[in-house]
Amino acid sequence: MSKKHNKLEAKNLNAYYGDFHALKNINIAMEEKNVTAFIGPSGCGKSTFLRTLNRMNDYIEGFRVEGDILLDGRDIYAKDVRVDELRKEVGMVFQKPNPFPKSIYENVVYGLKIQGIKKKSVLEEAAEQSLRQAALWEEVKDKLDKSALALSGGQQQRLCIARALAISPSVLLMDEPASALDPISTAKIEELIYELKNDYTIVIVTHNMQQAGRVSDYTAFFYMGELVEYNKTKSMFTSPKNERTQNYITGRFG
Amino acid sequence: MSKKHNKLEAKNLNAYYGDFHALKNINIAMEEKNVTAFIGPSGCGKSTFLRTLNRMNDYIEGFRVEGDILLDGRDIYAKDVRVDELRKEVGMVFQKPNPFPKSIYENVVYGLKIQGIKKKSVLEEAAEQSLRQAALWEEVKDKLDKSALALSGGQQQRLCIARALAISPSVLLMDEPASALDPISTAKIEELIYELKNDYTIVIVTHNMQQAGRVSDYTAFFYMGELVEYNKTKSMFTSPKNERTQNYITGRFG
Amino acid sequence: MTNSELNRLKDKAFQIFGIFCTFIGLVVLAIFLIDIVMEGAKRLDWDFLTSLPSRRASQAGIKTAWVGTLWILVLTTLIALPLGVAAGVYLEEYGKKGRWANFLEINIANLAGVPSIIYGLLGLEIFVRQMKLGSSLLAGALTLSLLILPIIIVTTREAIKAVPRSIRDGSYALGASKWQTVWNQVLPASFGSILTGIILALSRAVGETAPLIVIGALAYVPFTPSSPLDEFTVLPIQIFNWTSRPQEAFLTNAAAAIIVLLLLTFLLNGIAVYLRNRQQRKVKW
Amino acid sequence: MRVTEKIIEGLLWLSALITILVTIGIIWVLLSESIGFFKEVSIVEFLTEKEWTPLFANKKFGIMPLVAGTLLTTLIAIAVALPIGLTIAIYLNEYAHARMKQIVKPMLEVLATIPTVVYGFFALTVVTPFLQQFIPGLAGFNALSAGIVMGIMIIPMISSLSEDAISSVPRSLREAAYGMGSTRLQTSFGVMVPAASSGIIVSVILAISRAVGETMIVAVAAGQQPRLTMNPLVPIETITTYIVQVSMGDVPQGSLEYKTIFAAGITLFVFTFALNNLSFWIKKKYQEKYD
Amino acid sequence: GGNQENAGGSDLSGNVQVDGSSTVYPVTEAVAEEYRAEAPNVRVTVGVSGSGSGFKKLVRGDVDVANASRSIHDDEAKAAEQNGLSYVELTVAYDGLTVVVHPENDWVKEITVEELKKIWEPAAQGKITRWNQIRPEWPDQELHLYGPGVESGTYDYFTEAIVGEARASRGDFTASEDDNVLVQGVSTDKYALGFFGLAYYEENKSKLKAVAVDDGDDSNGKGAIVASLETVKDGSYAPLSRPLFIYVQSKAVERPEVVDFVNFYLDAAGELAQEIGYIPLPDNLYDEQRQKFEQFVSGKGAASAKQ
Ligand SMILES: Nc1ncnc2c1ncn2[C@@H]1O[C@H](COP(=O)(O)OP(=O)(O)OP(=O)(O)O)[C@@H](O)[C@H]1O
Ligand SMILES: Nc1ncnc2c1ncn2[C@@H]1O[C@H](COP(=O)(O)OP(=O)(O)OP(=O)(O)O)[C@@H](O)[C@H]1O
Ligand SMILES: [Mg+2]
Ligand SMILES: [Mg+2]
Repeated sequence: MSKKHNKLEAKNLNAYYGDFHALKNINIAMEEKNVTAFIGPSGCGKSTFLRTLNRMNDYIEGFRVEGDILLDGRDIYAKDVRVDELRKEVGMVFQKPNPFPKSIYENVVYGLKIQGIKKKSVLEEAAEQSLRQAALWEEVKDKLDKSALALSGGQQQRLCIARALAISPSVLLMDEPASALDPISTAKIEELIYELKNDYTIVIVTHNMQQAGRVSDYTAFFYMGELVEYNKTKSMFTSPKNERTQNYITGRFG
Repeated sequence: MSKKHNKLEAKNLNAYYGDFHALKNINIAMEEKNVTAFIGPSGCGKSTFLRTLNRMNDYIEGFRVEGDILLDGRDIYAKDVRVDELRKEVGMVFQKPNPFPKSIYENVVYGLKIQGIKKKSVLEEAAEQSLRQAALWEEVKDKLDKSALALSGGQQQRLCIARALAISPSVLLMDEPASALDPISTAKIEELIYELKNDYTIVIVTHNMQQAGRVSDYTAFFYMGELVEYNKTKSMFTSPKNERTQNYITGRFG
Repeated sequence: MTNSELNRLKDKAFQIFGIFCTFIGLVVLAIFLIDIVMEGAKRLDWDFLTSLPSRRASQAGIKTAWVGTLWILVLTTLIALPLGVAAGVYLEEYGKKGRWANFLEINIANLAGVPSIIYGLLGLEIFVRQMKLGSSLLAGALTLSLLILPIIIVTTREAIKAVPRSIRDGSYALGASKWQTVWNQVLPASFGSILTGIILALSRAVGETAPLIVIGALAYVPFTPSSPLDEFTVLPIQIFNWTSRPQEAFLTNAAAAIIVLLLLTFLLNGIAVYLRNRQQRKVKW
Repeated sequence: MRVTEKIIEGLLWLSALITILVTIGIIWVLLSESIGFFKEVSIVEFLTEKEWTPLFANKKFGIMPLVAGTLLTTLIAIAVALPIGLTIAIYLNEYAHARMKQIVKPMLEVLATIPTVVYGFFALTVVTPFLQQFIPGLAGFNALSAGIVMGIMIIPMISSLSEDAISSVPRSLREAAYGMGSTRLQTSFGVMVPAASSGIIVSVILAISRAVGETMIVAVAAGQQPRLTMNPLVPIETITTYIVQVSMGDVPQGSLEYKTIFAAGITLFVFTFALNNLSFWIKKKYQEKYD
Repeated sequence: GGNQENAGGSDLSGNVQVDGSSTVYPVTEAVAEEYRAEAPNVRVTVGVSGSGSGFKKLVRGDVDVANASRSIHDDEAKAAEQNGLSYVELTVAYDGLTVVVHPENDWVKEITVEELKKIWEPAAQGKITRWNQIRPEWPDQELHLYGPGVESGTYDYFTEAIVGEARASRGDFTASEDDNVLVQGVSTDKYALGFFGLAYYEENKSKLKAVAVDDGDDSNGKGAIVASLETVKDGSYAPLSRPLFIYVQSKAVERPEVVDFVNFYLDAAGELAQEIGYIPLPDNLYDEQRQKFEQFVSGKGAASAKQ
């Protein structure tokens, strides 16, 4: 395999909620078109880190970041970066499916509409394409104008993925995207991630070691705000270097 | 070891939330002074079953049970059974620590007070004893009148256990009692369970296979409302009989 | 990327408009307050608070009015609080489903929107005439109690709803009965919010004029009431009375009385806000 | 133990029952007096006659002028309060700092606690003269000033209740919108407001029914001239004003004139009853949409 | 006998309940306030529920004294009879109705009753809408009318006196039972014409202009006459001055504190009425009222005491 370039990099990253030091000196580089999994016990800072990657924490009162996060080598916290542009580049999928209370179609084209795209043919095409990518097209093509809230949880989550894909990001952040779903839906999402990594750089937070093992190329283990270990998933699961990593993945805690 | 008698038994148990068939023909017998773990993927009915064991589901609109649950051979759903008496016999600890927003002391003696016990000496003695049993006494003995909400999560959970012990139940039901806790607190709770099984019959729901392996004598694996396999924990983890059990405990799904 | 720039521009424009609207609201408020304080502050002194009403503006005071208002506050609380909380508890904890509960709920929602003047007509017929209470404190307090009852019920329900299931589960699991759970856990845990609601409801009752006029409380009462069956006057009525006098000096009196009334409502609202904040800080579920 | 439980439940039930008794009481009081009225005046006349002069020698009993006055002032009030209140709600929710929201919201709520008599005089002595500088045809008493001031009074109802509604839209929706690159404005109007629409509509309806029931402002500032018009520049009379005037006036009780206030009262009740029912059903219908 | 004119009743105690007209209210309030110094233990409360309500309560015996700006109606009187009550009507002061215009109105100096009738009668509605329709030399401008609420005794009286039939008037005028609101209206409207109680004019002389009224009857003063203390008192301001009454019922006068209060009332009313902007009766008329009341108390008057 040819060496892939670093899509996302964090350099000496520290993050605080008020006085609380949530991320401690994180250094990590994630390659493009790979899946990186963040694992670690609850409260260790996985979500916090994930959300600093598209500045979703900007709106949290008292939250601040030190150090750099580079997307394709550009600091995303630089003054001249427009958050809305950044987020079009770095899409996000959340733990609980959160479709807008609108029709399926409106959900998918939302991102394009707010960019000012109005042409129906463009929108429709984009909708179909991203629903196909999210492996949802066949299930919903006949009811695009039905409320998205009427879908099952697993379908809703795939809709949220389709919605994120519609604005053609290059990075996809996913915060425990399957933890609220049943086993069958979970399997579908995992399959989907596997498909998507051909085109997207994916970062996924998961509580489920097995899931991390199944879907990711690289795994980062966080513990109390620190990045304890970061390695190819296979190496990490078979021969963790750090004792805490070992304890965690063998289920001694968490 | 002498043969222990069956503390709790379910016979042809079916449970429904409205039209939804949540538990399908469950037959199981749990021995006294043992720890039984319920495992299975999310939504398989673990909690539902656990809560039918002390009729906590009574208050859920549309919920109904068919079949029998026997506590020491007596049907707990019989007409003449008083729910409050039953619950004094069968204590319960929940996933998220749920101390009452009162002092530590008030939390522990609550169960006794509502039984009408007012004598201070009795209450105080009971409080100390159950806090000791829950391995919390040393940490809180100087601040019994402080709010229970000021305790850490792990301490709160042990307080909830102490609270349940104070009314001297013979069975303790625990629904993922450590899933919201940090690793250190989790270890403490597991230790505690190990201690308590000398005196109590314990049923614990857990998502964490390793935890089930560590604390339980028997394990029951549920899948989509069915009890797929029930066996000594050791045998189950080393040689599961059912393929789905095997898949689950090796992390193929869930 | 002009589209994106346009969007940001609109965003900024709306922000400015938002500031403007908020500002308008606050400015109007400031105008009111300044206007009233300028007019009334000069009249506001100890004598004003301790004097009886009089035909001479310079001698007239609001003793009977504020004492009457306090009486009304206390009586209304005594009547409306137990009733409202009990009804709220019933709806939220007991009769939750079914047609009957649904009916009760619609009914309360409706009562909450019935204009206060209609409560006045109700009070006039039922309390003043049928129960022969006359234009007494009790009749006034009963009328206002009915007026704020729906508000108390609704806030009680909201407050109770905010108590997490886990607290109830914890109590039930220890063998507590329903009422024991409500009394020992649910009500204490929600009492702060309930109180907030009640205080806000009371601050509404304190400012009501129309229903009291309808039940005949517009009167010269030169003594402070000593029992609930006495006649009374309250601040808004006194204000109303003074604003309709020919002598301009009474308008100054009215303004001074309005300051007192506003201070009272601020006090009540302040307590409510304080309780609300304390509750939020204290309990994080 | 069981018996106490039952007794307590019974007591609680009784308390809830009282609310029904209140409604019955209201309907009974309004009906029993207005039945006498409708014996002498046909409902058809009541609803179709275009003049309301029950106290004049030449009596006409058409409620429409009062209804028109009520609608007109309410309409003006809402036209003022809705855009301002909603903008404030969105601004406080999406743009302002949490701290600012915490201060501004209760301050605005003070607007709703100022005695309405005060508002009335403000409308009459400040707003009307001010407006007369721009609108030459504006009468000294008019629906416009009263409506505007009423609008100011109900701003906090809309701003606070709508803000609550927007706040209670699940965080996840807001995050989804931001996550896709929305600006704050797009998030507000594209996602939050539609998602909170039921709560916002309810707040507006409550504000409307408050405006419909408001008495003192119109009594002081709008004149008392029942007039079937939608012209905001001239004096009008509302239902509530009529009730207060008559109940303070020299009309003999039991007379037909006196009974008119109950006929007017029942009209008012029907109005607010319909509005409240509407808001209740809207709330019910959309309540369970999330979680 | 209830003759306690020397105010020796300072040891009296009890309640005296008064209710009724808002017009008479200020007089009774002033009397009650002064009476406190006389008999500190007697609690006098004065309600303002309108003449109608006042009568209704009086004839049921719910109140002792009713304030009234009109005489009792027959059906109200009948109710008293049914309840076994009688009552006495006592005149306590006069109120002058003042016709006012905006101070910058330089065309109207006086107006005749005929013209007032032309303006206010029911037939005028929608027709008499401009000043020059009354007198051609007056400007061709819209006429804006202001008057007390139609449910008030003041309005009753005005229509009776001007139009000739109580409550017969046009409906398209701005009404308020709060005279301050009318003051505000007329004082900000150059083309206004309104009427209300003399007291409100006296207090707002700078903002208003009173119009002299000519009743065309020279026997009670020649030409147009402006409302004032003197002209009302001597009866020359006709027909727009009216008497204000209190009614006392027969059960109430069995209680000495009521008798004492009413006597005090008749003694003090003249001075107090003037103080608050009404017009006292000539002194001899107060004597008449006192005699009438004394007769009533001693049981001779009964319902026939009505004039
Ligand atoms: N808004 C906030 N304000 C203050 N502290 C916060 C906030 N959000 C998170 N934290 C704290 O920061 C730490 C890291 O939180 P984070 O949500 O990143 O954990 P996580 O690894 O995602 O946990 P989980 O697996 O439970 O989702 C935790 O201790 C948490 O309490
Ligand atoms: N109150 C309820 N009403 C309707 N359905 C319910 C209710 N509670 C649970 N269920 C359904 O019953 C099934 C079993 O739920 P249960 O909570 O017992 O699962 P569980 O095994 O405890 O899952 P988890 O590991 O997520 O806690 C699920 O499909 C759930 O959706
Ligand atoms: Mg997380
Ligand atoms: Mg569960």
